[in-house]
Amino acid sequence: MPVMTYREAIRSAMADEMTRDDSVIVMGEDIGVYGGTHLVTDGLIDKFGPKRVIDTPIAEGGFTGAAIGMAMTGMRPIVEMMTWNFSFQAADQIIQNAAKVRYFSGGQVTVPLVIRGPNGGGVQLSAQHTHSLEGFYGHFPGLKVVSPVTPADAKGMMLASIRDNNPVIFLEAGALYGTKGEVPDGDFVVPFGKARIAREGTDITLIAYGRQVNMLLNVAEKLAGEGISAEVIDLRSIRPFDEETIVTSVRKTHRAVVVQEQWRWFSVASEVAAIIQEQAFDDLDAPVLRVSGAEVPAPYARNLELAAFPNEDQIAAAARRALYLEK
Amino acid sequence: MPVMTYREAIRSAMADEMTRDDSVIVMGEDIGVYGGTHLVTDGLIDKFGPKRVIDTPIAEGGFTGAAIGMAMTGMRPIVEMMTWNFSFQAADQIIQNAAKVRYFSGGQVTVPLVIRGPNGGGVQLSAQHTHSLEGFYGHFPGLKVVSPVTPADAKGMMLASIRDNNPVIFLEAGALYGTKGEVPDGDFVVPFGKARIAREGTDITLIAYGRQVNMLLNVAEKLAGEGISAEVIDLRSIRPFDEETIVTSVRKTHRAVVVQEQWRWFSVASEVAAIIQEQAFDDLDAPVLRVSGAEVPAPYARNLELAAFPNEDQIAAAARRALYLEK
Amino acid sequence: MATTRSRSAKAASKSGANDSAVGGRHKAASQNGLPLDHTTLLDMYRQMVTIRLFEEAAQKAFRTGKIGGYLHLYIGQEALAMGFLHSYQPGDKIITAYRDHAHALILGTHPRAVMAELYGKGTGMVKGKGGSMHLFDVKNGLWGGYGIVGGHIPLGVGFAYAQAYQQSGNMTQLYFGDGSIHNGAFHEAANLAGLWGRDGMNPCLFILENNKYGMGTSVERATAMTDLSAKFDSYGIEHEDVDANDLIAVLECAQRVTKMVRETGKPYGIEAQTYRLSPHGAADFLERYRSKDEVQSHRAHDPINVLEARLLQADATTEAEMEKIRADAKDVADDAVKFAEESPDPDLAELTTDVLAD
Amino acid sequence: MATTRSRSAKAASKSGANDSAVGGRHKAASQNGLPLDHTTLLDMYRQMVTIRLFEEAAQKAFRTGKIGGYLHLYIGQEALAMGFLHSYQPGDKIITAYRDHAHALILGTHPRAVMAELYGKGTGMVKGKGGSMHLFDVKNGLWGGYGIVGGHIPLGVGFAYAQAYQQSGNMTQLYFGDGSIHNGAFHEAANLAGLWGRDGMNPCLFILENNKYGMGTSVERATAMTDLSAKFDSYGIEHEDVDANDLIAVLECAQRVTKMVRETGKPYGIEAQTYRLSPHGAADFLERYRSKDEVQSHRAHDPINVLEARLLQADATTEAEMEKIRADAKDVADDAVKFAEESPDPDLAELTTDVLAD
Ligand SMILES: Cc1ncc(C[n+]2csc(CCOP(=O)(O)OP(=O)(O)O)c2C)c(N)n1
Ligand SMILES: Cc1ncc(C[n+]2csc(CCOP(=O)(O)OP(=O)(O)O)c2C)c(N)n1
Ligand SMILES: [Mg+2]
Ligand SMILES: [Mg+2]
Repeated sequence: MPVMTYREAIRSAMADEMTRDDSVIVMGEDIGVYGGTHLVTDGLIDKFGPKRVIDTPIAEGGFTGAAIGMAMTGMRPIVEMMTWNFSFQAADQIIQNAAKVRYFSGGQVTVPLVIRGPNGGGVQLSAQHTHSLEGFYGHFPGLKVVSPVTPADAKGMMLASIRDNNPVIFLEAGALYGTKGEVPDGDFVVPFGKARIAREGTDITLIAYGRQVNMLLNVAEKLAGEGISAEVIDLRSIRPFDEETIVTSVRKTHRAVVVQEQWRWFSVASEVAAIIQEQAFDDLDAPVLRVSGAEVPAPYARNLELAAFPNEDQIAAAARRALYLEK
Repeated sequence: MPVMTYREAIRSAMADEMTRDDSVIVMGEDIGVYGGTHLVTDGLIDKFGPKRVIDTPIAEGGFTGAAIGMAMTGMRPIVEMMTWNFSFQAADQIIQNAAKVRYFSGGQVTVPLVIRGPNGGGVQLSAQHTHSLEGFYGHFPGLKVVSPVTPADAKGMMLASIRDNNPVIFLEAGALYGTKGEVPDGDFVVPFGKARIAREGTDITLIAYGRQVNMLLNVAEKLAGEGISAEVIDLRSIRPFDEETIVTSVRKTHRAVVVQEQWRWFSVASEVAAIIQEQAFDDLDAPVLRVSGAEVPAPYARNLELAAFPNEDQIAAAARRALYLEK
Repeated sequence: MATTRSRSAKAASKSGANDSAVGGRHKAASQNGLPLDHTTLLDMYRQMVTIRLFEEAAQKAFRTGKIGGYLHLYIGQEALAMGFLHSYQPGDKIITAYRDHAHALILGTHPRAVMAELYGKGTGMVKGKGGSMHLFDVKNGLWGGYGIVGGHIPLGVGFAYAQAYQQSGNMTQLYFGDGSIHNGAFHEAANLAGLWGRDGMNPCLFILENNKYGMGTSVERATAMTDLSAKFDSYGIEHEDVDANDLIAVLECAQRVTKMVRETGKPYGIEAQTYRLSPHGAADFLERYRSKDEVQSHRAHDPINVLEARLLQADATTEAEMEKIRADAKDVADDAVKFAEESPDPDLAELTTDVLAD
Repeated sequence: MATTRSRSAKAASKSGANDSAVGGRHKAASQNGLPLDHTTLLDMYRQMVTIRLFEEAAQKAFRTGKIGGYLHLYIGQEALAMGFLHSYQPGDKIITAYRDHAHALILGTHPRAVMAELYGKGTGMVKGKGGSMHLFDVKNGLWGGYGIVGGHIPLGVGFAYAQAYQQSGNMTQLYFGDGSIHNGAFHEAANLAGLWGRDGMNPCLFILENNKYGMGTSVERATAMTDLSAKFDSYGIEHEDVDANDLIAVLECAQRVTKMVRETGKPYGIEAQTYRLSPHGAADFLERYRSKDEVQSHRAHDPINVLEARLLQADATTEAEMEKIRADAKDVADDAVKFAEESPDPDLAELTTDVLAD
């Protein structure tokens, strides 16, 4: 299998689909001539020209709305949010139009739209440029929300996203664009709504998505050294959500820790805890614990930023607490 | 104690504070000459003039941003969102500026701002005009989010909101503007972060906020007839959140049902369930159950809308399920 | 032409160039100074009267609680949509805000299906799911019906991009209110349209329905620069005004500018001057923001009256014929009401359909 | 005056009316055609050079990983902020986007506190919490430093409303980039400013920093209507252009228009023509969107060079004196770097402070 970076995996999925299907286009700020701020779209304009690789002015609401219009009328646009932080300016379009127009038109229209870009923090961009918006967008029926962490998933889920007939919020792990991994050749679709067991284990279930999955794998390794067998689940897809995989795992391990970079209140981790206690109540030997970002806007200083995000020590400590090995 | 409608209670709090403090102003669409779409601001322009009661163009982002600027520089604006549905256009301002500017200025500025307006559905406004945004805004540190249901709380919490030195998201129960209740005279502040036990009980804890609280009271009455003693908690304040009151109650009753009009995923009910299982794990005799809105954009037709929102039968059934009296 | 004021020099010369085309049709149609033959015009009269009576019936149903939610009437503005939609061609896309009954009826949705939607019945054009604000009839070219001020404007620009991309020869008519021009969505979308139009990639006709108020806020109280169509200048979009209470003026303008938009792939802006005779919504009782006198003074320009006068003057019809048309229209409205009242509620299973596509 | 082009007739007549005031000061200052005395101008020269060297030092620190996140330099634009901020008066409020180092330094924040902020140190002007994009020094009039394009524009309009409401006699200088004018936030805020300004309730000077690019997108690729300041026309806001690479032109313009804004309570728009000589951000390595030649051609108009030539021509300084100034500026930059490097990280307890006020 070829080895690709996370960035290349996304790009190759887009290029493949653009080659296959004329109605697929990409648009966003500086994705063409500039090559994309994170170079995810690099080279596409040379291959597909400016009518299919559209550089836009800085008007997230306007161009996202236009893309929704295109999607309703026969095209399959892929919108780059230069970073998801800017999507608040497009929230009205995403939530009020993309998510709902199918419903309030009585099913007369479809919105095959992908909105993609880097999400999450870790590179000192401070308060306005650091958000993890899985729960924020995942709240709304009519949207799909995914968050791949491996290059293989990035490619397979991007292919699935482009082919989906619904608006997909594609949250990329911005800090991982350069990470490499094996990616199956050719047409390789990772369906939504299926979590991935990234590591099997029997004593405790560790659950995350995005770049926190990598931390969980490190933690699991460390815990293995302490004689604790941790199962690691990568949610991959936030909406639709794979309740079964996590509940099955917890029925086996009887304990769970959910980790996320986003803030705790009304978040993905809240939901995961709620689901587990609802569906595996009698199997739980300890409360589902959560490790989330600090309840502060993201700070700039490196030491503060590190303190604002979950770290491996915190996660390991939470796992031990769930096992009653630590207070 | 005087009897007032929910609408009058809010208006009287605003008028009192405007009389007391010149820096308090109100602004929004058609709040002056028109009197306010829901007449909440009716009469204020006659009393305080157009420099303090500012009719704005339809530009939620622009005028909310301007209000944030005013709040940073010595004024205490109260912004009316004609309905909270329109606040998606102001999401960037609310989340990126109001919630965070204090932090990213290193504490150099404060934002004493209230944004208020009707929230929630129930009057057939369909998909774009029906949202319950407690969890949506409650996710963000730097904001306070409240949702009063009685006229007394509406007044007391509005007074608290105006005097607060932070941005407050004041979510009014739009369907209840005309409901009446006793409201204490004079300076009557209801502090944030304190839930209200609306009815005491011993067998199960029913938790909600906003108009669902009234449904819980009806359900509790009905359950009483079945020999079940339900405690009803009105959260009132979503951020800050009163964990203690709910945990204390569940330690007593050992069971809980959370009800909300908003969608289930990544919501207030998710968090409440997560908190209870975290903090009262050993006291719980059943999973915390949730009753939420249907996972669909709000439909227009009356029968569909009724089916989309929690109803008393569903809530009662959930309570019985939590008591293992029903499957 | 007197009623159509061209603002930019370029637009003026273009309009001159197209006069003959319109004139050509005109001559073929009638010798009475009207741009279309009498039959066609009388049919439009019939449609406008039908819309009026349909909406009056809807208002009554709203007041008696049979229609819920919001209900925004087009009363006083009928000639606007009538005139522009006469230039509709199959494949064109029409998009507007929540004041959308007229657009649906003119495009050919059956009045029964419209009224049933207002009633929230399963036989409604969007199965009772959208209500008055969300009328869609995609087969007939109506792509909605949107409730958030400004929010639909970018969608229309996207439609037009797709039409150009698909080399369809079609165009989009994008209707929006005077209140929505102050919303950022207009600005961002118009700028995109102008930009894309430079390469012929945006056959979008922006039709600003200036009915003088955004809810209770007059144009003068919403902006310091009240020449609204001049705002298109910021985006390199040519534009003109039209007296939209005069169907004849609208028809002339629409034929000319839609041809131009189709041919060039460039957007064009219209400020259509009209007046909302009805309250903002059917629940806007107080109307403190305008005087009864003001409303009364505008009744003189009620587009239906204006058209009646035009037709009579041109000997295109008679009082008796018009009376018959009104009676027929009343029947249509009554029939729609009856159908709506007798229709079943949506099936409860519809609650969860149409959320996601397969 | 030649470098300041008035667009609207009204603005032109106003500018005539104010010439004498500027001229008056000018005469008192020097007989060499410069609007201020030599000492003052030389001090501005010193400041501009200091900003330049300070930023070059910051760029070096960024490239060696000592500064994280984003770093946007003002290189090539120094005369712009220098000229307008010379008209700053205590109580005025300054707000800008993320390209904000110059504004902070000119307003009087100590270079050490600025550099320490870029380094994310506890001694930084916002305690290391904001970084380069979020410089605040409220005591000196700097109300931020914002990272979301367009997002800060409405705030500035709010500041100005408050200033008028409080009858402070103060005004706001609101800086924003050419890229941000296409954002809805500009449109909504400018419309509010025009509207409120009608009643004297918006002493806001909109200063469009047209450095020709929004990241990699030139003005021409962002809009079909590239006469950016004409976009103020949509809001009833008068405006003019200024050659912002020429400090003298900026000073003249700034003195005149700030006086006008203060006196009228009305907003005013400036399109300040400049050029970004540095990359968009310190991490913009490729710069595929412009040629080296293009950048080179603009170096001829580097505002520091332009000012040097002006000063030499007016015999206001000597090569030797300028050399000394550059050396001193270098010391200031070095000292700031040293201070930043030696400063402690923020206390970890700072993580959770400043989220909410009491
Ligand atoms: C973003 C947003 N803000 C506020 C509203 C409430 N609202 C509905 S219609 C309306 C007035 C719109 O006026 P205009 O655009 O002139 O259209 P008209 O009603 O006159 O046809 C307002 C403020 C809304 N629907 N969306
Ligand atoms: C809403 C939003 N979209 C995108 C960005 C990313 N971004 C940062 S700076 C920039 C270019 C802004 O250009 P301009 O306004 O001309 O300012 P300049 O950088 O030239 O000073 C962009 C696109 C952002 N910060 N905010
Ligand atoms: Mg209007
Ligand atoms: Mg720029």
